[in-house]
Amino acid sequence: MSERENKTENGSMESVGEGTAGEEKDDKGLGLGVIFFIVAFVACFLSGTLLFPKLLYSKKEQPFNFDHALHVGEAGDCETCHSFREDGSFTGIPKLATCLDCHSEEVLGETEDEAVFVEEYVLEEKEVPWYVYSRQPDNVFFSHAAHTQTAGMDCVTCHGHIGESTSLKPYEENRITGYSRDIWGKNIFGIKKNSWDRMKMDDCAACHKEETGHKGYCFQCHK
Amino acid sequence: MKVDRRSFLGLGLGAVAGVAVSPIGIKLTDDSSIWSQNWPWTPVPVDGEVTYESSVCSLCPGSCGLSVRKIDDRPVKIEGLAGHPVNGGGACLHGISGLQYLYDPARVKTPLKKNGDKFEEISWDDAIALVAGKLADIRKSGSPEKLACIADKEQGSVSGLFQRLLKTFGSPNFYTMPSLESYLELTAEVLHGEGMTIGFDLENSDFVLSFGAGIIEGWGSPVNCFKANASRKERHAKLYQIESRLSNTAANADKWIPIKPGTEADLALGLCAVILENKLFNSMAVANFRGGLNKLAAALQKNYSPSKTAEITGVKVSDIEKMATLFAKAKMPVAVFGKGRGDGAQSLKELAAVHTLNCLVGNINKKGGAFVQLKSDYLEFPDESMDSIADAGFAKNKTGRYVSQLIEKVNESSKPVVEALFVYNANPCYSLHDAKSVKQAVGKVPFVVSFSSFLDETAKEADIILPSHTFLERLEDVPSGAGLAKTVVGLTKPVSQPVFNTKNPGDAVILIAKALEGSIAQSFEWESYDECLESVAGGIWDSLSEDGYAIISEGIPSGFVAVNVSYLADNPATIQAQGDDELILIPIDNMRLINAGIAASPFAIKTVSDNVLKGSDSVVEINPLTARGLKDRGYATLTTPIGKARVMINLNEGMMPGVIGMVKGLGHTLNTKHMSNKYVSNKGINVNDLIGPVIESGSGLDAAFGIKVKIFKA
Amino acid sequence: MDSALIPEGAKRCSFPKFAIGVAIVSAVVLWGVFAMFLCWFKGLNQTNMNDYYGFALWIWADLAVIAVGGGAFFTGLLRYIFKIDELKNIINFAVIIGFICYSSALLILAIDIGQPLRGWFIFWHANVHSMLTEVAFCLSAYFAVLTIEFIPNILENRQANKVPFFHHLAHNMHGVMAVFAATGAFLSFFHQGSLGGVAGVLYGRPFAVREGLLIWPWTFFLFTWSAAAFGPCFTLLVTKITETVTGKKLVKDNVVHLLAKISGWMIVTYIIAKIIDTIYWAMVTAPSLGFSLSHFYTSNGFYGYWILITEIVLCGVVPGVLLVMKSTRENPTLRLIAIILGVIGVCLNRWVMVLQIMAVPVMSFDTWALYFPSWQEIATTVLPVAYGIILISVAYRYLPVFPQEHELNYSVEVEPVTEPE
Amino acid sequence: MKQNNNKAHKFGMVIDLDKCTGCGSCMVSCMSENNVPFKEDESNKKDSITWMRVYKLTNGKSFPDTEIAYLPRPCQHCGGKGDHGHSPCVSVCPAVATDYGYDTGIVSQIYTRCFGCRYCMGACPYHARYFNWWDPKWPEGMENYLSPDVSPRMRGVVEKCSFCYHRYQAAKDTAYYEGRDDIEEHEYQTACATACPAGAIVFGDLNNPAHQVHQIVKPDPHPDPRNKHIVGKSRNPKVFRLLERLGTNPKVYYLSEREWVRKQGDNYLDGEWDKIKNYHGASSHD
Repeated sequence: MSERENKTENGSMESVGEGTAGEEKDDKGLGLGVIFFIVAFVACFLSGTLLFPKLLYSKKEQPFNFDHALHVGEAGDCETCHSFREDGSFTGIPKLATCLDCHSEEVLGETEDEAVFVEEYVLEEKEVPWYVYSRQPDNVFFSHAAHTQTAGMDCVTCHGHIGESTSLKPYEENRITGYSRDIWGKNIFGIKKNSWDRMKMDDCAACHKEETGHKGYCFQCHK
Repeated sequence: MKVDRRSFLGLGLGAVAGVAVSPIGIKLTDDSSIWSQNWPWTPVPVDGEVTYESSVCSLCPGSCGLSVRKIDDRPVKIEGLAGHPVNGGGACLHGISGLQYLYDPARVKTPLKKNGDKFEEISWDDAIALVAGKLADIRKSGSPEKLACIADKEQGSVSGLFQRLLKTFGSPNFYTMPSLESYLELTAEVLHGEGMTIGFDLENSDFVLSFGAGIIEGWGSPVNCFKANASRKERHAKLYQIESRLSNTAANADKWIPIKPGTEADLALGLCAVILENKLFNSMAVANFRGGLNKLAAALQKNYSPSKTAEITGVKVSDIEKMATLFAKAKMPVAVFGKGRGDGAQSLKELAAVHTLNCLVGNINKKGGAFVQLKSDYLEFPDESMDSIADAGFAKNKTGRYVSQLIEKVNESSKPVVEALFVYNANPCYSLHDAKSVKQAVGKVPFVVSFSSFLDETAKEADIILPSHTFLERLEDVPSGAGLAKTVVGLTKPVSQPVFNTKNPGDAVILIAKALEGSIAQSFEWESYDECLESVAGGIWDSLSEDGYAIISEGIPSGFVAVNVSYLADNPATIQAQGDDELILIPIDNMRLINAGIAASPFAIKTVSDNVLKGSDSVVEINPLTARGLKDRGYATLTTPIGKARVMINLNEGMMPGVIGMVKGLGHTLNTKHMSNKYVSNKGINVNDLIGPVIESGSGLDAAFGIKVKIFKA
Repeated sequence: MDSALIPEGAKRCSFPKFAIGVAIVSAVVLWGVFAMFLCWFKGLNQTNMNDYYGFALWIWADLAVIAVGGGAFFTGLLRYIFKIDELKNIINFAVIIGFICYSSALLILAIDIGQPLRGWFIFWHANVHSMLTEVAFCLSAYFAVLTIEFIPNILENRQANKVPFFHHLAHNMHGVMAVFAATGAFLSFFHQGSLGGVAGVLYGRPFAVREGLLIWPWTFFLFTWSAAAFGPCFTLLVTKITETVTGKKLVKDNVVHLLAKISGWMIVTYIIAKIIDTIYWAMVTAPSLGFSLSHFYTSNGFYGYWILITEIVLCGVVPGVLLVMKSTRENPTLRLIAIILGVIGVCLNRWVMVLQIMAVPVMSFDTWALYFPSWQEIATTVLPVAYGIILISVAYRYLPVFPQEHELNYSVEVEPVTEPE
Repeated sequence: MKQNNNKAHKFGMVIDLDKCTGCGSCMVSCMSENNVPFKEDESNKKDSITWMRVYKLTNGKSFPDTEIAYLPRPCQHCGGKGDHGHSPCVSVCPAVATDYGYDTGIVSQIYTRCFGCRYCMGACPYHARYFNWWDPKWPEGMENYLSPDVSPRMRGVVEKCSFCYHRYQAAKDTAYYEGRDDIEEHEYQTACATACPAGAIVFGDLNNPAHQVHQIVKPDPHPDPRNKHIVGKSRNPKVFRLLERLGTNPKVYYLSEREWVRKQGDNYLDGEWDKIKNYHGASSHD
């Protein structure tokens, strides 16, 4: 940007006022000011968009890898492991006991991960401390039965194609809230393309609004 | 180009604008609020599978069935068990708050040994060895009777094991704390003969004449009584409550008859007099009376004419006559005794006089009346093997008939009357009258072993504490008693893994017995308490383990019941309160507090009215007429012959003039240097620090219903 | 030392003297800030509020400062919309007082809420039915307007004004100030009113509830009217205090008389409306709910009929009459008494409409609830006062707040401006 | 009607004050069920969180004519004027942290939405709302009994009785799972109702004639002709609601044979009670 252009631009800005331009010295300063403005703006915007998420989230590795695709292949569906209890409540992440329905103290497959599983958890009788991508705050009540049994939704709508994955992605924990990045969504602006890209209350409400005509009363989903 | 102020301005504005359109602002705003919604120091309860387990409550003699909701292995809520023969759903606040006892960090977490004025943690093995060693020494010295035990009750297998240990050790000195059940048995013994007990068919009676029995204050089996009381209206049954204070029972009754404290026996006899005089009695029943009915009648005519009774009791002549008539003419009347909860001091004269009313109208073993039957004995312990020391020791006389007499003897004697004392499920240093002198007596005993789960007032005096599981961690048979019309034995089950390093007290006794070796060990050949229970409860074990309870007797007992009125015919004297002041202090039973050994839970304390407890002050009830210069919610000093206390005043029209009421169950001092129990400790005053025992001649019972008191503005 | 910043031709006390004064008041501010942090980090258990007194001293302080800050919008309205030109001589100061009051109100609200980090929910998750939502929106918007109104005055500082951009900006802002004044008046009408509505809509509280027009209970209008009426009293009072402290006459009598007269008429009309409202409430509204007037004023240790009489007669009718009558209005002592009574009156009204509402038992078996604030509450309530003193001192020292100052104090003596040290 | 459920419930309660013994079971059951915290001194009842609070009433007479009664007070779950769902508290909450469930008639409280302005507490004449002045703290280890069905509250927010809504959620969960449309009366009962040893608390759907509450209360479906704000007045002469005249339309009803107890349910001018005590809104509709 030439000094001349700067001057005109500043002149036009000034003309909002009384139309009298300031002294030459001031104009230059203002021109430089604009440059500084733009540089600072771009720098801050980019660091806010690219650097900030890196600082905000800490990456954590799962205890060992889990091959969903393999297990779905063996078990046939999601519900075998992620099952309902008799009272209609949902078990969520299976407990060790559920794994032991198929697994035993002997390794079934060939992966190193299974070896870890057997050695560190099965033999030690310890629950696997999975990080749960979809973990919601304590104040949320979510009825899986209402969604999958009554409304006939499938798992993918909210959880995506995790069942087809062969490895677990790293868990990115929000350092402030302690929740997974998947709740806010991978996109730091919160923009979503698929229904499973974000798991905030607004996403629930939007779907409820669309499907039932009302976003629902507080207690429908809170406790 | 010169970098000047404006450049910096541009830089600053650019940075602000850049940050503003970047997601930082919105994300941080959102995240900080999410952080505040999930503060790391606010607990998040872990979710899991919901299951329910049934058990039985043993916090009080009520023996209610409980349903415990668990999340995975973690009990989270206690509720009444629907369909249980005692409570049939519903539960009292103490049972519901049971988990606060279970998880209480102020529990005794491991065996403790007193060293100077401090407790030290020791292992179970060391603790048992220590106790056994001490006992062996006593036995060796040739006076095994100097081992005494104070327990809460006689019934049940754990109490049975304690009794068995004492017997095989060679001591007759097994004592129980006063309880409604003990008074029922005593009354039955005096009027009907030994080995009997009494129950009241409140749920069917159409006229309940209650001599201060706190039917909805926790008397008897509380929830059962609540239910019987609640159904009264539908059954068109009446409740007359005779009491100096407008208790909740009095307020809920059809009629409240205020009476001078301590004259309930006189009123009962006055009513007997009217019934006898007007021939309102059941002549069939009376025909079988023994022990001098005519003598009794004559004495009553002389001493308890309606006008004389009115003078003594403060009840109007017309009310006396009306009550006697209503009672005698009701289809299914029943008179109940046991002031308050019935576990405080009582006089035998009163117990007998009230029950004589039942006998006179012939409602013994009739629907809606009083059920008199043999004490249930469902446990079958194998015969003890007794060595010569045991035989000789056990044959000796008990040191005193009741625990209060034992305490008196210990305090009076300069030589140790008791060498070792076991205390199980009892807190005499808190719940007996003149608690300070009780504490002194316990302090004089060279070796005290407490089996308490909590560091209560008595446990603090102990040399060794062998901490017990709470009722939620152990297996135990829980027989109902407490005036229930039916006899039910419930089974307490461990609904939780032991939270601390505690044991079932039954196991502790078995271990001690085994360590004592010889004939004592031979009498305790079970591997564990659980095995012992299964074998001694043989007859009902299947029912216990399958249903969670066994009904021993239900419905109207059959058979003839003899009545002997000789005790009353001898015209025993009525107890007078200690002291010479004008006003009288009486203890009040409050459902939201516990008067037995343990303190009420934090939840229960929370529900207590600020007209009962304010900060750390006890509030006393006093009629405005009696209060003179005292202001509502002002402070006053109470002085009785045995103690002094600063209290807050509650002007209460429900209190009889001349009487001051103070609640029982406050004033626990559970704090120690190392363990604070601030939620339930140091709250108010223990009324037993202000009231001293008054022993009724003849019966030997502590029958102090109150004490004379002075009150001044503080 | 700081002479370059002091308005040209104005005499100010020496900098050390000023600094000492500010330091003393700052100590009070620090005390308040300490209490504020206690409340933020330890929670509202630092207060003596309880479940009966969910609204207490702070909300009263909020309502009171907003009421007395009402001088800003009302003077602005008169100056810019009704073109009462004399008021230009006091408008700057009115705006500064308003700015102090409103910033204080927002600060107190930020302390008062239990979860300050979620305070923004009131905007993001707004409930349109809630009077408090209306308050929050209008309050924040009006605070923005006040800031805009305050900016030109700041830019008129001798040094700032040397920057041409600021000079022009200030000038141009003055030009469009009428727009902001109108916006401010509109916003003020709603937030003053909705603050009144806060109490009036509480149909569970017979002491508070009022009938009204459409969705607005009568208290809505009464609050707006009373803020407009008593706000100028406060402006005049603070002006008087400033004049006393500085020992200078800063605003001409004709301006003061005019504002006092307008205030007087506003008070008179307000108090008539208030009396009618009170009578209707006492005779119709409350009895229809089963309450007689005596229920609200007897059988407790503090709230008696005296408070009703003080508020309406002593601090309402009396100042109204004093300010309306020319003779009393132009008597400096009586005028001062009137404006003081007026300020007390409006504060008392806000007290009654916050604290007495909480104190009165509604369930027949409930009891009166009385409360005394904790030191933390008092400190945080004193904080804005101290902050206000500092801001006024600084503004007076460095900004040309009073256009007539020069004319009234220096024009006669032809004395060169002496640089203080 | 604003709602997404074709069958609207109206859950309510009727409490028999003649059966109530003031024993406190309901209070403790509520605290235990709903993770209500406790603190060292709870004797200042003005800052003691008790979703269910039992008040003691007296007839004001002197000895020996004095009488007492107990009145348990949960959240009244007001329907608001005309029963339109604008409860006193709901209409004032600036952040929709409390709303009226038109499908159940239950007034919610969302602790995480609440930012602690306490306006709702000022609006509630029943003092049913409580503020967390302190951080909730459980003695070490006692947090083990906390129930996952109700989220513990943080400092700085308001809480209140929810009619044990989580039990409705659980019952609905089961119903969904079993493919049922709706739940049975016994499937959804509050913790206080199940705990009451005297059976004084009856809970159910006021809109369902098969439910016990409906049968006891016999709610008048029409607005009270004397005050159009009042809807659902009981046609049982022994039944009353607290502060009914304010038009809050509570869903908690009380039952008592005793006239002095019924009279204390509301405020009356001198002599007014005798004129209206026999008015039960029934004659005009039956």
